[in-house]
Amino acid sequence: DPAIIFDLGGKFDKSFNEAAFNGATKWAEETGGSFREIELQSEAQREQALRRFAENGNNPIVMAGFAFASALEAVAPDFPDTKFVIIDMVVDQPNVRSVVFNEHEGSYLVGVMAAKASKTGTVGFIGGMDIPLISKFACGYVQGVKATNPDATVIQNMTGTTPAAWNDPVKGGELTKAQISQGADVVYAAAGGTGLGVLQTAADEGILSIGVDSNQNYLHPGKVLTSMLKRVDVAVYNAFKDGEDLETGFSVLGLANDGVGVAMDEHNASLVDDEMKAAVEAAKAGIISGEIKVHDYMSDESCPVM
Amino acid sequence: MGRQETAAPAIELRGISKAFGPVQANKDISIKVAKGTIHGIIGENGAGKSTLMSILYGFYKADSGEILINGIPTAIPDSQAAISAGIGMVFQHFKLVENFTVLENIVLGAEDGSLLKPSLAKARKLLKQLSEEYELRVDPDARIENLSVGHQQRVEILKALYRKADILILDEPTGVLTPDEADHLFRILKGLKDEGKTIILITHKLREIMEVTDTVSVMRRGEMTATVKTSETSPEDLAERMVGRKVLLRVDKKPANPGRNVLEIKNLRVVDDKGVERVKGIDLTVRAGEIVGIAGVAGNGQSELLEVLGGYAKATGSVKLNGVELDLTGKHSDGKSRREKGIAHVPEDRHSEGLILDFQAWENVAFGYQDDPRYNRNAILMDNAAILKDTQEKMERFDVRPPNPRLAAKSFSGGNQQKIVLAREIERNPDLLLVGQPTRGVDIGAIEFIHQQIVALRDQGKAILLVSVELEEILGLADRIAVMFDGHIMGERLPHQTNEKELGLLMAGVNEGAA
Amino acid sequence: MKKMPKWADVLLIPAINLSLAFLISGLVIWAIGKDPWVAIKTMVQGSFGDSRGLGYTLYYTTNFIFTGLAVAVASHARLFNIGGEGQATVGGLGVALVCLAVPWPHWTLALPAAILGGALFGAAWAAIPAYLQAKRGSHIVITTIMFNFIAAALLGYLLVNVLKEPGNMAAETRSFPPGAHLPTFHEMLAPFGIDFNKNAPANISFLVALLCLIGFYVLIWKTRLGYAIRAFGQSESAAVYAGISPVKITIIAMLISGGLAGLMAINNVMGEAERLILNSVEGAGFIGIAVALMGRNHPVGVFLAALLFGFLYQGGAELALWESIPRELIVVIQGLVILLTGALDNMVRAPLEKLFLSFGKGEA
Amino acid sequence: MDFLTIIQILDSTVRLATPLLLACLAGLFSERSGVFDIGLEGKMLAAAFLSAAVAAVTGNAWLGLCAGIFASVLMALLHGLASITFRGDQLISGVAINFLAAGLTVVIGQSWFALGGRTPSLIGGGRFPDITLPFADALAEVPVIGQIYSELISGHSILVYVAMAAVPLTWWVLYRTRFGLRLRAVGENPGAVDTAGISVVRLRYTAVIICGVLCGIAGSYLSTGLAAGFVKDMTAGRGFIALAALIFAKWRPWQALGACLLFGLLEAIGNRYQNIDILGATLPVQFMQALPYMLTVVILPGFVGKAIPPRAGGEAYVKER
Ligand SMILES: Nc1ncnc2c1ncn2[C@@H]1O[C@H](COP(=O)(O)OP(=O)(O)OP(=O)(O)O)[C@@H](O)[C@H]1O
Ligand SMILES: Nc1ncnc2c1ncn2[C@@H]1O[C@H](COP(=O)(O)OP(=O)(O)OP(=O)(O)O)[C@@H](O)[C@H]1O
Ligand SMILES: [Mg+2]
Ligand SMILES: [Mg+2]
Repeated sequence: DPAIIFDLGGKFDKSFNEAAFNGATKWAEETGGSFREIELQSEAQREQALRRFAENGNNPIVMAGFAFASALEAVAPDFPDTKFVIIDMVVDQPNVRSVVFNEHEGSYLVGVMAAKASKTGTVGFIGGMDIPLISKFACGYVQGVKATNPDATVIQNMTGTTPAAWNDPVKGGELTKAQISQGADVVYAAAGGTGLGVLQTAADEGILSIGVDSNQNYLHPGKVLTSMLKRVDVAVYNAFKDGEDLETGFSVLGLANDGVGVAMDEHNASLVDDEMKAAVEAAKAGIISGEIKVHDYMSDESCPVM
Repeated sequence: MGRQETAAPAIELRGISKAFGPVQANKDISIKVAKGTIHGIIGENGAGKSTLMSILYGFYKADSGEILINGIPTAIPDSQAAISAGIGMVFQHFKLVENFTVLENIVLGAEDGSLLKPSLAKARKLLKQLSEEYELRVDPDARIENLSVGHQQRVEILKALYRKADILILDEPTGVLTPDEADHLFRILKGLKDEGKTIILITHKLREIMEVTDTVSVMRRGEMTATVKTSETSPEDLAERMVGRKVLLRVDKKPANPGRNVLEIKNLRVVDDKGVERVKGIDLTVRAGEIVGIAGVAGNGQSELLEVLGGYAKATGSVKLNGVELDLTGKHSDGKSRREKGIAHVPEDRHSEGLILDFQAWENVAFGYQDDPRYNRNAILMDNAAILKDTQEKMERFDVRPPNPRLAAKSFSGGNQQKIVLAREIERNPDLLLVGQPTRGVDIGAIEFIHQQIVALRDQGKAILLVSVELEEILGLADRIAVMFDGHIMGERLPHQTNEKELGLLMAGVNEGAA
Repeated sequence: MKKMPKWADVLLIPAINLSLAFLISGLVIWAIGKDPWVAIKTMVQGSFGDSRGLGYTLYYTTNFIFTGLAVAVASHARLFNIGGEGQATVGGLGVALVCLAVPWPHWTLALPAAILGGALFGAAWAAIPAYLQAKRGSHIVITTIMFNFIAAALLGYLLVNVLKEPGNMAAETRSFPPGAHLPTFHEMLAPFGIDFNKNAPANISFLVALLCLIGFYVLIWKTRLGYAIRAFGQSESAAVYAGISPVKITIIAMLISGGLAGLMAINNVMGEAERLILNSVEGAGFIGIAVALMGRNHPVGVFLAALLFGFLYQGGAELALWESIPRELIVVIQGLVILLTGALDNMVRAPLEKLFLSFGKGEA
Repeated sequence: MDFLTIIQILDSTVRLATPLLLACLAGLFSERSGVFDIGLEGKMLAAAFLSAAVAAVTGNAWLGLCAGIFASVLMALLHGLASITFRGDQLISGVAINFLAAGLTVVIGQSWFALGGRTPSLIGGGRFPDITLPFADALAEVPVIGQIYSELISGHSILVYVAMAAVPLTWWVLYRTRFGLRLRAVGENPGAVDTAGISVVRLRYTAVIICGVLCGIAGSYLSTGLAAGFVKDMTAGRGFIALAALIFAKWRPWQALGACLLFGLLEAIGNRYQNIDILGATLPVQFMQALPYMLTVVILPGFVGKAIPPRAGGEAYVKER
């Protein structure tokens, strides 16, 4: 059987881990297969869980989160016949598939939409903790906004300094209110469970919000402008489907192969007019063709527009 | 044989027994107390007096036995029941809320309704009436923590009277009172008795028993050994019944033979942390081979004086020990450095200063001397075996019961706790011994012993400064008496040339002979 | 006239309490539709059944010994240090800086240096709350809570902006040099012909923790300093009488406490992760409170309580791994264990004491 | 900084301070009676969960509130059982309650809603709406006073007003009623209360239950007032901050209000100004987020001085050993 390991946030974080879980579930439902899973509780369990699953004969083993890198570096060589899939990070081992997402590209697109939708010219970004991954989201977003409306202001906030920052919807709500009072009328949340508070408050206060990772449009129909999709579910689904003889190596999921994108569905149809759609499509085409270069924060750990 | 016999006693206890875990505190105790009398109870520390009274007051539940109030069997499962049965009790350790006002303490539990205001107003009125009726004056709005112990005790009595108590129990009420305050208390008690109230009085002081009680019971090791009419007994007789052997009630000592000046105090002033000047420029000398007693009502600067000499309060002025100036700024001195200089200190309050109640006896014997090389193996490790051995020896010499160095200090009775402190300080062979309230709450058997030890130290040529609120103790023990009042020394007297009356006046700030 | 025998006090009662806790836990497991018997077997097997499980159990135990002792030292001075979390975080920083600063040739050199680094940083983080408590009367509970938050912020800033390797997605330092690698139980026991699992994270820090337990015992009950700490903790007024300075003892006790919490980093940062990561303490500072309280601030008790929590952590992981039991259930079990062995102790003790007393009387 | 910004920050302060204030007053009742409580966090969490769960199922916030209070009181009774009846260690019991709440909310939530311990998002009557006070809209245009009234005072959930009203009420109960007198007394000297013929056990249980009720409101406010549903661990340490505020306030109601508003204000400012440029250098976001805590540490010794807890606090009342 395949196995999946969720990161410390837990599999129901409404975004990243949950997307991974959905991919696995989808596979199980389609194939009738079963899989093993574990939600980590401590750092030391990363390596432990990897080894235990590998020894148990689970193959392939998918892990959701960049934090697994060093554990995997240590474990992979010991199980040459087991295939591992790591998401969000590159681990250079023969039996590892590394899946990374171009979150900056997707974030650029939602930035474009935010700038189009904003009437005040001020939009917001709310992250969980200040870690590089979140900066990657933020940087792409700002680029998209500025490319669309160079005069726009982007207010950025982080929720906290401890992991509690990913599960504090109340604080998310307050940050949203603070941004609203500074003029923001579209807010992009990349903050796990905290984001739920952001979306809620935005809906309450009558402004638009943007979800992340999974499609969160349905949470507040007509009030969530869109969601920046990060198809972790696809990555997991593919890995499970490929089974024991999945191809290893480096795999980038970006706009080009629908690994990231913006969610368009019935819940936000009323918010997206044709002009906005066109702008998004244009930006998307430009990025895929290489005409538009979205700077990846991770490449040099800086953001030219911030 | 007629009427008097048939009138039911106010209180009758039948076969009361009570055990605390393995300790049998009361064994099959029966006693009758006639209405309108003052009944004394005496007994050694730990004899079970407080336990018995606490049972009567519903604080503890007896394991077996029966209580009759005015001849009617009454169940007293809790203090509420005791209060409704007309019983009031003043505990040995007061049961007052320290940061409440007098009024609040009095109405607590006896409020009239769920709002405080009417209760307080009513209590204020009644209090005024009561305090006039019984000479129990206290400021109803004062906070308990700012009151002297004597006043706190009045509050306790007022509490009982406010609840219309007909039977009043007082557990060691005079342990903390000055003679004046004690006399005042006894006047009140007699007044109450004349009104037909019944009073039970626990005390270690035979003088008080002889003075105020009508009958007296003696307890020993949880049993009631005798009940006699006070008029038919004597202090010596009671002491013997209590302790089980003959007790010397007077301090037996030779005249002093003072030598050089050990302690010289000049113009000593102490300001406490609230900025109040507590000692206002005193001069005093203590010579080798003499006991200087400081008499005075508690709170007149004696405690501060001891603290300064003991090294843990700041002062100005000059203090010389054996001619060498001591540091009074607190910068270069503490309790430890004073001990190293040869000042031993038996503090006034053994519970909050002299002992660590949860420490075992041997740990308490090292207390304050933890840096003594004899108690240490090297710079880091203590020599616990040596301390244990030393403690064992000390306990035998000082007759501490039980002589078990591994017992926690809190498990010893007050007298034995005091012996541990004394053994620790006296056996240091200090040049100067400071002693505060050496026999507070201690039974007479132990008092005799403690006094002997202090005198013996004097006879070795040591200087002793004794602070006590017990005039009797000061008169019996000291070779010279200084009386403190309001931070001043009102005068010095020699014991054989003065009396309680003169000292009492000095303690009240009246200096007749001063002119 | 005998009290309860000592064995009943230290063994029987905790055993009954623990059984009760597991009984209730079993009911909870049963209620969510799993087999409690299988669950307990999985837990025990997974944490003590083989050297791998044991290695993990002892790894967690090591963390909890350090933080438990940290809380216990402060408790003896009647200071409630809930800042173990922050002190261990900053201790991790100290260990990481030491390990990264020098290309260590061998762990025998790196470990003492790291011990020093961790302890010093941890102690430094406790120093300000200690000073404020001793000199200004600021309540240590508030200040240490605040310092937990501040430590998290500090570490977050340093890892993201200063210590992180460029290009790394994770906010973590680079790996420590090989010379700073601590021998694991596998490496330590191999010379004796014992084949301990190669991958279990238990390492030589466990022995350091054991030494700390012994050191703690000696410190508290055999040294002058320990005597002064206990005396001060029992009664401040008495301590002053004896010439023990409250300011000095408060600060020293908190420094030792913070140092012990900081020492934890040699296990989780140096021994396991071999790099500094965000949130590496993972609540061990708070578990330390439970460990110290349940261990009655005595090293033997702390050890047993730490072992118990090590078991719960490792057994819980196994449960999650093989029984698909949600990890929060493990938290519930931990809560039940703390409640029954720690707070509801008298529920079992009082009737048992009576029982023994009546036996004693029967014999007498 | 313009006037409106100040109002908005204060408005945020009020919202952030409310759960702290309720939990702080809860702790005040418990600790004034001599029962220390570091389980405020757990009680709030339990209440946040059950109130959101019931509100989600019934669509009625008031039923949710009742359920939240019920959950919190249940936890409080457990604390009482351990620390009053069985005279256990109050700190351990509090720690245990925090663990139990953190675990049980998710375990029960998962088996109930299968949303990973989350409750469904609350809609409509499942949440406490913000109340617009009379004339608020009309006065909104009046400068200063009108703005303060309509922006700051009006427009909060009913529970905010409940919390604010709880302050004078607590003061009144504590200092003006028989119950308050006894409550204060039992935390200072249970022996005095006992010998005055009052049951220490009953009194302390009452206090602990009141603590449960207030924590219940605090938790319900979090999940049904501020947020719209429960997310695991959503109290995010607020119970501990409330405890700090309680010590800060030296266990007094008005000061508790002050302390909670201060903590709320510091957090609101930290939220509003996360990236401040000072002399060309940008202060890191972590600095701004730690600022409330650093300020607390600075303010504490400067203005508050020594906090003396209720004298009998933390210890079980034992008269026979
Ligand atoms: N609450 C208690 N728990 C356990 N043992 C107790 C308790 N109170 C008293 N004892 C024990 O019961 C015995 C009788 O104590 P009690 O206080 O009645 O003595 P006492 O006669 O009042 O002594 P003292 O003269 O010192 O006041 C002692 O051995 C004491 O150790
Ligand atoms: N709760 C208790 N547990 C165990 N022993 C107790 C308890 N209360 C009192 N005792 C013991 O009972 C005896 C008498 O206690 P009591 O309270 O009358 O104090 P005491 O010995 O008279 O001392 P003092 O008068 O100096 O306060 C002592 O041995 C004391 O240690
Ligand atoms: Mg007594
Ligand atoms: Mg006594």
